[in-house]
Order: sequence, then structure tokens, then C-alpha cells
Amino acid sequence: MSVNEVQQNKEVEQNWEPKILVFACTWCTYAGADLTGLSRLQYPPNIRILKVPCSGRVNPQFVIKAFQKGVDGVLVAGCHPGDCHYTSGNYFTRRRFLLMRRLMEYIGMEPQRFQNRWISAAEAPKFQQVITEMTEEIRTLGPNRKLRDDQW
Amino acid sequence: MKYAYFPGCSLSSTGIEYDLSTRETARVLGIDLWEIPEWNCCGASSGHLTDHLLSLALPARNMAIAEEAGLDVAIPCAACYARSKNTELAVCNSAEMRQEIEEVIERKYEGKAKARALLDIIANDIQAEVIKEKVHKELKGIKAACYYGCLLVRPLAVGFDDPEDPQSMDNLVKSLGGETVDWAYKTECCGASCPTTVPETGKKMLERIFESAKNAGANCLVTACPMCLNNLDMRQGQVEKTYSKKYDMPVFYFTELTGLAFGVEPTKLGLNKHFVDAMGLVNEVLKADGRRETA
Amino acid sequence: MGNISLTGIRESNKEKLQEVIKESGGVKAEDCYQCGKCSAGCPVVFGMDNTPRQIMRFLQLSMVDEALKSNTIWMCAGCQTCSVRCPKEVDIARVMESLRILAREKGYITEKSINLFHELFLKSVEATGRVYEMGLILGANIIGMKPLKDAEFGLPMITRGKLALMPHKIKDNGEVKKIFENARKRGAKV
Amino acid sequence: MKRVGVFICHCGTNIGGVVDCPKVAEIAKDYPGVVYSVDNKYMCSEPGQELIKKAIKEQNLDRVVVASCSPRMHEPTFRRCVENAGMNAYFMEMANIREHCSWVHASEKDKATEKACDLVKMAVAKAIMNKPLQKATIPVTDRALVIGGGIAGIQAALDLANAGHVVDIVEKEPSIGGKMAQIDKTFPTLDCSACILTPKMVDASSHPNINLITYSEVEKVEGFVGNFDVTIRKKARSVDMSVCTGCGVCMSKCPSKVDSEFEMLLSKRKAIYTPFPQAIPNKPVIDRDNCTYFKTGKCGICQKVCTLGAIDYTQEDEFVVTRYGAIVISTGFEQFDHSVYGEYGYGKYPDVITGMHFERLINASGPTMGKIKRPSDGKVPKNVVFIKCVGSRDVAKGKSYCSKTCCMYTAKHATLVTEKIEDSNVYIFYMDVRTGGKGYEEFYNRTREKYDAQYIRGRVSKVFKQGDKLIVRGEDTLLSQAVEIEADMVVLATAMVPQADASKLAQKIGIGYDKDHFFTEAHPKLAPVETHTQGVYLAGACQGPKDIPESVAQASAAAAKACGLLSKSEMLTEPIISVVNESICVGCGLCVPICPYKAIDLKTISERDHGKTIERLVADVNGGLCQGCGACTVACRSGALDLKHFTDQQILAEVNALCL
Amino acid sequence: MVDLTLEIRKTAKELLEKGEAKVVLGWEKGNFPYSTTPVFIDKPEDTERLIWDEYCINNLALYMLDYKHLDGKVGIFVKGCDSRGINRLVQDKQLDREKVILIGLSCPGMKDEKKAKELGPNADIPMAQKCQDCRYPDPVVYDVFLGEKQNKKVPEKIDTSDVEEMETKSPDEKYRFFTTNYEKCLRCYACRNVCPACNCKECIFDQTATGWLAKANNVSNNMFFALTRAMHVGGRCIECGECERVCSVNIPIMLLNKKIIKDINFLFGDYDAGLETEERLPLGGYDYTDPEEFM
Repeated sequence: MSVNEVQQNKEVEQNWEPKILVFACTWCTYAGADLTGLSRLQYPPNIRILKVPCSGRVNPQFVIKAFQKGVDGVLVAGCHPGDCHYTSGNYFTRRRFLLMRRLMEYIGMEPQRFQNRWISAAEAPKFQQVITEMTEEIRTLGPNRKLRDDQW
Repeated sequence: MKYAYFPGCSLSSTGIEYDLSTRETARVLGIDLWEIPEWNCCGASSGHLTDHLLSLALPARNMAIAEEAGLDVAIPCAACYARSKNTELAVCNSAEMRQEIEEVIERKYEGKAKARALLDIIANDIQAEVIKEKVHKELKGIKAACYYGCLLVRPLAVGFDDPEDPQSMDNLVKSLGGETVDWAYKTECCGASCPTTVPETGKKMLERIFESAKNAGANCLVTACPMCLNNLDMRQGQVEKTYSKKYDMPVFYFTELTGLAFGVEPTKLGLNKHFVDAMGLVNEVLKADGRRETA
Repeated sequence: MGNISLTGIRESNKEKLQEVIKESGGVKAEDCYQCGKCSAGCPVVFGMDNTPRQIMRFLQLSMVDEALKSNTIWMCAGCQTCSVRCPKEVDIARVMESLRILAREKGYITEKSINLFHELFLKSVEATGRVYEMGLILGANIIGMKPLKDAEFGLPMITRGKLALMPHKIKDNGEVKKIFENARKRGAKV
Repeated sequence: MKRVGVFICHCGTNIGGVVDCPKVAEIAKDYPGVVYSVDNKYMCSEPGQELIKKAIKEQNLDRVVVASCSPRMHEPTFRRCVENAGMNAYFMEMANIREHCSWVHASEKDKATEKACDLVKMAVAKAIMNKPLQKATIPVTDRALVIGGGIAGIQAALDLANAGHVVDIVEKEPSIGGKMAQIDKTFPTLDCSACILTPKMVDASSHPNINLITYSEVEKVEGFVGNFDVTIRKKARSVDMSVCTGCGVCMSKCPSKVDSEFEMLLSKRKAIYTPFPQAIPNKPVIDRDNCTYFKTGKCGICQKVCTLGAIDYTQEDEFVVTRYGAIVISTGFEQFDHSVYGEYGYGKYPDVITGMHFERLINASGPTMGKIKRPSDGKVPKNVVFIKCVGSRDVAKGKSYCSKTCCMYTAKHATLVTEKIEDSNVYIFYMDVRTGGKGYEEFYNRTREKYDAQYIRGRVSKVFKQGDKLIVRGEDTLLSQAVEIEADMVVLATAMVPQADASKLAQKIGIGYDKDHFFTEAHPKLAPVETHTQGVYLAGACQGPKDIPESVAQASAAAAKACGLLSKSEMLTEPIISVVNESICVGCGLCVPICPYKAIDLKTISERDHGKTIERLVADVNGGLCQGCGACTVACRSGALDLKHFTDQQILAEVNALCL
Repeated sequence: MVDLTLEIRKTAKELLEKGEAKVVLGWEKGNFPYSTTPVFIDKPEDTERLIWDEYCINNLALYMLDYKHLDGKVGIFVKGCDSRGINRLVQDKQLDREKVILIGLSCPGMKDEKKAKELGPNADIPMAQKCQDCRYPDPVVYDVFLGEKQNKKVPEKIDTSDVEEMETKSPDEKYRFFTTNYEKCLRCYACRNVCPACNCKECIFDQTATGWLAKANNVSNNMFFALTRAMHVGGRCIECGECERVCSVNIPIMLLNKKIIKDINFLFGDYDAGLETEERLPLGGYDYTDPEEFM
């Protein structure tokens, strides 16, 4: 780590908060997040949910893009296999992201920063748990510099 | 056609006639049998009841020797076949298991040499036409209850024929000019070591097999397993005494019948070594018409 | 008939059950739905104190000792009929095999003669590389205190050339001895 | 530059109690494109909505962002609201600052406010990229197709026809009626099956709105909801239906005898035949595979005896294409083939029969005139063993599922044996007795108590022949004792499985099917008769094992759904669908197998390229079939496929906004 | 290396003279002894330009796209890698198999042109990396075959030892490795332009409107390019190694491609792209039994 980097890290450590982007499918995970709210289950305010019709809509390129733009973590979440509103979208998600996760880890991205989970519309406690754990993991890792486009 | 030959312990003692008739049959069919030098006991039927790893390792040494010679292994004894096949499958299915076995036997065995039951080779690999061509004396008068027992058909991964109603031996006997009966105890267990260890239980198991074969109209039993034959042949008298029945049912190895049909001298096949007299039925067959000119 | 207390039976038998699962290569007793097809098809069931289905039931309830002490696991001839016919693809024969191995380890040998047979068998293999059937039969009966049990077969066997008076041996049995040694190093109890 | 209005809702204190709404509204004013930003106590209330409408007009807004509760709650409300103000509904975006923010970060007010700002910022960025979308209307053809003319198909057709819609029933057999026509009595009332089925068959055939297309199969299905173009293959009957009166002389004179499928091969029919006497239409067909004339060119007796000249050997299969608005699939079930059970004799013992054989044996018009006789020697059996769950609940040789009807029909069979055969004994091997249904448990109890059927809990391990008896070996698991019965006849309660060609039909129509090839409903609880393909509905056992009352109920439900669709001449379609940019699309076709709705095809287009006309392939999305999941867009490397309202640009705009 | 140059010229000439092909695609000698370039021949007399030597390293498959709309057939010489490239294009519906005549050549492995340039004319030139890794030196599909097949024994599975080594490194080490390499990337797109799997009509990296990739040439954007391209060719890469060969700044591009191939083999079953044209692509489908890691 260069001196410069150390300095930078010190600066951000003061008021840095992890910023996590969550891609959530409308039918399961988004609804699960709604239920988490209805049940008043509390979790860290570090995530931003982006609604997509199906986890199958999430292009791996979105994930890289998000890291470029400066998020500290990305979660792609959808219906459990077999529960997809569109029958099979999440099976494609599974294939694509099994590869993508490995590729990201391979180029040096910490696996905690890019995660995939199945969270159903009924699994409010799971949503709460996943978000809480992921936030904490990323907080431990610190701000993400990898893949980041510094002009942002 | 060349195979590594694994006779197994029984074939050098209680199952001597199986060894004799196997070699004779193979000779006629032009199957080259290369006896695995210094082969060891496969562990059946005690190894797998004592330790899983040992039960896989004992046959592995024989298989490894055959693999070095680049040959598949022909195994007459059903129990030896089952144990060896188990080893082959364990090695093929798991790299870890393969490594463990190789370390125990201190030899290389990759599962390339396949364990083959002799019955499978003769009844299924060789075409019925080829068998029929070699028949010198049709088995007229033989009404066989083909008895497969357990180990040739179960479990499914090991067996090479249907577990409930196998046909390979029946087809072979028919090719030899004999008749076979349809009966329900083809694959019921003979008791394995039970007749030795818990005789009352074992005898009952045998009695049901004799009853079923008799009721189906058979005049002999045919097997591919020295343990089955020992139980059925050696203990037939005991069973008859215990249940006050009379069966008089000779028990043959399928190779004995094959050899007989191929025109080999009965004594060369060990047919005179049975407890239940087999020579009576054999002589009837030999006396009957049906000698073919082409021998 | 007293009550069997099922309270806490799972917790107190957890480790024992794990041993069974491990020994059997992961056979799951809970897959069994107690239809009894195994027991109905079992050729030895009449000689057993519990049907094979009951053994599976013991395991489902974590009653491992009851399973280990049953003579069922010793009577099993290993014919595999149960496993082949099981509609839930439970390898019952493998469970019997595993229970027997564990019962030996723990000293629950309800059928001494059966166990003796197998012990002598393997001893013979280790000593000579092959099984010496004459010795095995005589040994089993002598040590089993039934010296004359199968004596009627001895002489006819010998006259038929079916029992050698001397054991067959392989010339150098070092390799087979090594196999036993190596297996023991890995925990084999033979 | 777009003019965005932002409306922050307090939701009383639900949001306002945690998130500093006025501050969010204030900060939002600085977001690119925002020209107006305001907070309000209740945005969804009448005054709240008025506020939005007024702002749109006064501030000349062309995009609206509402930050409030979940869009799953009020998106339709606010879409309607902006539409009323003359704006396209899809120009409205929502930010969920209640369920996703105030309610889950109650104790972290500052951070919740910060998050609310981010969520609004993302919504603004997306709204700016939004395009006006229109719900399209598509015409609906007022005609329904029912595939399969069993009881479910007949019921669905009658309901649809009575509601005034024209219905075609396609049936592959020469007659409608299906499996119910083969059944003797129905549980739990024991009323005769034919007595309740045949009137319905007649109703269907005489209904002015129903056309029966028997001896025919669906060949191809194209199009989409409201407009399915279905090709039907009418197999050559070799009998001119318009001339034949069904007098039956041809059948009585025909010299070739064939095992009757309807009678479960227990008796013979002719090569020219109707499956059963009450067949509808009651006009025969020639079974060409077994007809002497078709096999050898000689015979021709039927043609000679038909005074009307109805026999036509030259007929050929005919293909008809018809447009339908809705399709009801009711192809029913088949019996599991028990010959995989070696332990039960591989189907080679004639006296080991299935439940359906038994139905024919006991039927007064069946091969034995209703006398229960053994197929092997015609003797009346004294000891009858029933084995349940043959093929059902058996992952090793059969199916994992419970076939649901067997417990009841076996109980029915048991009572019938006891009633018809004096001094008979009935043994039933079962694993569980499942009698959920009105009057079912009571019926089962009568079977045991009054009819003295012996229920033995255990699965049979082996059935084998001994003399003229069948030895049945099982364990009485309640006794823990192996038991044996010397039976005269064994009846197997075989599983219900879908038609052998069910998966092929599903592929033709484009609906899903499960691992056992039962058709998949759109949702197991809330859409049990719909499929994932709009306009295609399911009825009866093709969707899963069912008895008659359930099949009939589901048929009526499917009919009601189809009526709802057909009652309007036009329907609206969701505009959120995939689109292809043909200029970029390279036509690789990778998107085609990914679409679960078969909505993407490749088509050939012509264009000018370097001064000459060339043809090339491009992807083509069928808007009627596409449901807007977007899975295809990811498969498209060049981004030629995009999903409206969730375009790459829109999502990237949100991602960018988050990090600005 | 067998000199097939004369045969190649003869075959090409015949194809053109008989009118069976309108154009023939092969290699001609370049300006240096160690260089060749792809060449399109449309006149019989020009076939003299064709050669076959140890530097015919270019994968010719992608050049077929230039003749997508030609009326008439194209003849093309194919080594193993070219033939897999042709299959790639056919499976991607970019080439009508009926419109090409594939003339198969068995490839002995080509020499490394860069090394040749460095080491000078008299040195012993090593085989190019892509050829060292090659598992299909014989064409997997062809219409005519010249010379003899070598049926060389090749590894069953792709060698991914370099990938595995990379995997063992720490996240920061890995990131440093890839970023130091991709820092050099000029985004000249030579890798894309030569890749048979990169056959899009308009590459997303050339589309500025959507905003996928900013023009600025920095590590972040370069990594986006690298990862996205790796995913786009995922399950479709035919391992021809051309991308890496043509990279002017020597980025180990195959290290990414091989990583994905390795993971596909592990996760979804062994798959070699470009061996045939009908099978489902790994990312064009799914199995219910795919590994579950997202619970």
C-alpha cells in the first residue's frame, strides 16, 4: 500500500459508511424487503435497492459498472430456484453468477463484496440477516478501491 | 479373446469342478485365460462384513495385476465377481477412494481392468449362434432350474442381468439344447454362510429353493457360484433328512453343462465329484439322441 | 412391556448415529417410510428377532444400541434383495453391513458362530493369501465347540479332491500381509 | 432537458417520523432535472394527488417521482394520477422510502434521511430516462379450443358453450368420454359412471355451440393469447361421417378381430369399430394397422355391406387451421406401466391386473358381463389381493408422488368384490390410507367394518406363481411379521401418469411441465388453472392426479377463466416487454432458448448493404407472448435486446445516480 | 513438417477452376521468414501465392464473416483451431455450413513468430504458446483432408494449472497482477477483432450511447472491457489463443478465458466449445441440478 493510499484510507475511515447496491427481483426479494419493513425488522441503512423484474434481468456488466462507480458491495437477489415468477429466470441467474462470482474473486475482488442470495417474499428475517451480515463484512473490509474509476 | 483369469479360493478346493469345466469350456470357445500369477483371496464373504476398506483393497491387488497386463478379468465365482466389481466401481467413482486403495495395496489400479463375470462373457458376449455351432451333444432331457442367486444380479450397479427375472443362463442352457423352467426362486438367496453358521435357518432357505424348483418341474439346478453349489449340493441330503423330503436334484455349474454339450468327457469336467449324484442324469443325456455330426 | 422414553433420545445418541451414517457411506435412515418391502422380501427374515424394517425404525428413532444388539444384523446374508427392491432407494444391506462392523467394534456379538467364521476366514487370508477351507471348517466347528457338526462332509470332500489337507499358499504373501497392515493403519479393525 | 417534479410523502408519521421529509424535498431540488420538489402529509390522499396534478400543469412537469411507500402498494394509484393530468403513466417513478427506509431504520434518523435522498436520486435518474409506453390492445377471437374430451374437457366445453362461446373439442380417440367411460362405479356413492357421464356426452354433442373433432390431434400451435392459430390433424377415419348413420353393419361383418383397448385387451373389437357401444359420435373408424384391406389390399367387406357408401378407403389425414382466443387443456392421464416391477411378475402373470382392468371386469357391459373372473382361466377368484401405491410413492421404479385416487378406488373395488363374490376374502396392502374428501373416510370405514376387507400395512415385496395360485409376500408392519397370501387374483392400484406425449404437447403450446410431465400451473395456490402462457388453461388430471369431482371443479374454473378472456373483443397488453434493435442484432439466436414463453423467434429481414440487397436473421419478439422478465437481454452480447421500462440505460442511470 | 504447399495450391486451383468455390482462403508468405498473412485467392493463377509452413498460425475462421453474403462458396484451409472457429460461427448462425468448403490440414504446432523475430534466423524457434496448449491439432470438421492425420495423443482436459496457481494468490496479489497487465491495455481491440467468438454486428464497446464503457483509457475501464469480454466469450471460447497472440502489449488474456472454461467444466460438466454446432451452449440453458451456492 502506497503512502498515498494509506492517507486516503485514513481520510475515509472517519466518516465512511459502506454503500451496497442490491438488485432485487420484483416478485420475491423486493417483496421480501417490503415484508421486512412491514415487520419492522431493523437492518443497517447501507443498502440501496434497485428493482428489476427478475434476477435474470441483472446483467453481470451492471455489477462491474457499480463497482466502477464506487459502491462497496453488490448483492443480486431473487426468487428461490423453482419459485421464479417467470418459471426459469433465476436458473439463468444462477448459471451466470456462479461464473461471475468466481471470475470476480479471481481478479482479486473479495468475495464478500459481491454476493448472490435467494430471498423469497416471505423471508423477511433472512433479508434482514443477509443485509446485516453483508454490511458488517464489508465494513470490516473497508472501502472498495478495486475496479473503481477514480474520476467518480 | 483373452482375459486375466481369477479362479478364487473355492475353485481350487470345494469348487474344483468349476475350475476344471471353466478351463475346458474356454478351450473349446477359444477364450485365452491367463491365470493371475500369485492371486490372493478376494475376501468374500467375510471382508466386507468386517471392514469396508479391506474389502475393497483385497480384490484391488488382483485387479491391479490384471491392469498391468492390460486385460479384463474373467471371474467364475459369483462372490469373487461381486467383490471385484465393487472395487472397480469404487475406484472409478471416487478419485479419493482410488488413492486410498492404491496406498493400501501399494500398487496402481485405475479401474481400467474391468471385472467380468464368466457367465456374462459366455452367455452375453458370445453369440448364441457361436455356442450352438460348438454343441456336439444337445442337452436333451435336461430340465434346468437356472439358479442365479444374489451376487450376479444385485446390487444393480454390480449385476449384469435383471434382478428379478434374469435370463442369460436360461438362454445359454437353451442354446445348448436343454430346457429351462420358469420359477420364482431364481434370485432368492441360498443362505450364503448361514447353512454353516446357523444351520436351522440355512436349511429352511435351501428347502424353499428345492421346493420351488421341483414344483416347476425341474430335474436339476444350474448355478454360477461355488457357494450356492456347495449349499445346494452338499447340504441337499441334510435338508431332505430334516424335512423328510426327497429331491434327488443334481446341481451343475453352467460350465459343466456347457462342457458336456461341447463333448468334453464328464470326468474331465469334474461331474463325478458331486454329492448328489449327477452322473445318472449325465448318462441319460449322453444316451439320448441328438448327437450332431459337426463337432 | 415398558415405555421407551423418547425424550432426549436424539441428543444422547447423536454420536452413535453419526458413526452408523459414516460407516454406511451416508445412508439416510429418514428416507425409509417403513413400508416393509425389505422385510417381506428378506429370505432370512424368519430367523431374525427384528425385521430389517424395524432396524431402520430403530435408527430413525436414534435407538442405535437396540439395532446393534439385534441378531438381525448377523442373520443378514447380504443378498441385497432389500436394497434392490426398496422404493426409496435406501441401501438397507449396506446398513446391515455397517451395523455389523460397528457391533464387532463394540463387542455386541449376538451370533458368535457367525462372527467366528468371518474372523477365521480373514485370519486364513492374512496368513496364506488365500482361504484354506478345510482349516476354516474344522476351525469354526472346533472353536465353536461343535467339533462334529459338519464332520459328515469331511471325508467325502477329501476323497472328491475338494478339500486339500494342506493349505494353498501364494509363494510370497508379503504383499497381502501388507494390505492388512496398511488397512489397520487406517483404522480397520481386523 | 426534462422537467422532473419530486413529491415526498410523510405517510403521517410512518415516514415523516424517521425521515426528515422537508430536508429530502429541499435536497432533491438540486438533483439534475428536478424543477419542483415538495413534501406532503399523505401523497396518496385526495389532496395529495391533487397537488401532483396541479404541479404537473403549473410547473409544466414531464416526469414525476413519488417517494412514499412500496410501489407494490400505490404504483397503480400514482400512475392513474399522472395519467389524469395528461402525462404518460410510465413517466412516473416511485422511491420506496417507507418499507425500505423509515420502517427498517427507525433509530437512525440521519442515515435514513440520507438513504431516502439516495433513493429519490436514483428514481429521478431513472424517470428522466423513461419512455412513454402504451398498453396495446389486441383483438380476441371468440372461440375456445378444448384439448381432450374426457370428463374435464366435456365439462369445460359445456360451461363455455353455455356462456355463449363457440367451443371445439379435439379428442384423439374416435369417441369422447375418456377414462370415465371405462369406469364402472364411482366412489363414494357407487353410482354408475356411465349413467352420469353419457348424458353429458350427449349434451356436448348436441350443443349448438360445441363442435366435436374426434380422432384428431393438435399438430401445431402458433400465435398468442386471443389469437392462437391451431393446426389440427384430423386422422383419416376411412368412414364418411356425413353419410354414415352408425347402423353398425360394417362392424358386425368385419372379419379382423383386435384386442379392444377400451376393454383393456380383455376382449376383442373389430378393425372397423367404435370404442364402446355408447360412443359419441357413434360412427366407426377403420383401424388401418389391423384392417385386412389396408394390410393386404384384399377384403373390402365393410365397403360391400355399407349400403350408404360411407366407407372410403382413400381418405387421408386432413389438416385444419383455426383461430382460437383461448385454449383449455384437459388431456387427462394414463395408467402407469407396472411391467417395470419384476417382483410383481413384469406384467406376465395374466391374473395380476390393474385397477382399470378390474373396472372392465366388473362392468355389466364389459368382457365378462360384470362377473369377476380370472383372465387366465375364467375362474371366479376367492382370495383377491389389492396392492396400493404401485408406481406411486416409489422413487426407485415409479413416481415420487401420491396418485391420490387409489385409496378410494381400491376401497370401492374391495366392496364390489365382497358384494359380487360369495365367501370371498379381500386383502389390501397399503402404506397409508388417504381419504381426504367428502364422505371418503366414511366409505373407507364401511369397507373395513361392513365389507370386512383386511387392510395390511406393508408394501408387497414379491408376487409369484405357484400352481394356479399367486403367492403374495409382504410384511404386516404392524405385527412386524412377514406374511404370505395365496391369492387367486392380484389387483394393482397403479399410479396415474400423464399422457405419454404430454411433454410434446406442452412444447407445441409453449407451456411448462414438471419432472413427471404433468403440466405446470402458473401458481400452485393463486393461479391453479392458468399456465404461464396467457390464454391457456388447465383442467383435470393432466395437471396432477385428480378424481372426478376435482376434475369437474377444475374444468369449470378453467372455463370461467376462459370466459373472462373471451367475453371482451379486445384485451390490453402490458407494455413492459423486450424489444429488438434490428440494426445491431446479429441473429445468433442465443436469446431464443432462454425465453420461457417461446416469445422470441428468428426472422429474416432484407436490407441494403454495400449496394446490394442482402438477407439476414434477426431476433423477433412476439409482444403477445413476452411477459417482460428480461432474461433474454443479458444473453444478448451486443445489447440488441432490451427490456422496455428496465432498459440498460435506465438501470445504468440508477447505478450512476447512486454514486454521484 | 510435411510439405503440403503443392497440394494446397493444387486443391485451391481445382476448386476455383471448377467453380466449386469463388474464393479460397489460406495463408501466404509475409515480409519476413517468420510471418504469414491470410490471403483471399479468387483467380486460379494466384493460387501459387498459397503456402503451408510452420508460421501459418493465424486463425482464418473469423475472416469468413467478410464473405457472409457472397453468392457462391468459399474454400478455406482449416487446422484444428480454425475448424473449431468455423463451428463457432456456424453455431452462432454467422456462417452457413453449406456455403463453405473446409479443407482440413493437420497442424504440427506453429512456431512463435515473436520469438523468431527476437532470436534471429538461425535460432531454434520454440512452438507458440497457443499451440503448446492445443488439444485439437487435427480439424474437428472438414470436407476434404490433405496429408495425414496425426491422431496425436492430447490431454483429455484443458491444462489450467496456470489458472489454479493464480487462484491460490491473495485477493490483493491477484488484483495487482491483473491491473498491472491491463494498465498496459491500449484498447486497440485487436483481441476482439481476431476472435471467432466475437462476431457481433456491433460490439457493445463501440456503442457509446448506452454508456457501458467510457472512452477514458484507465485501469477501471480496461478491466470492465476485459471482464465483460471474458463473460461474452464464456462457454463459447474455442481456446485458439489468437487474442493473446495478437496482443501488442502481451496481456495474458487466456488466463481469463481459461478461468471461465475451467469453472464451466467444474460447475456444469465438461464442455469444449466448437466441437459441434447443435449442443446447447453452457450459458444458453440451465439444469435444475446446477450447484446451489446462493442459499
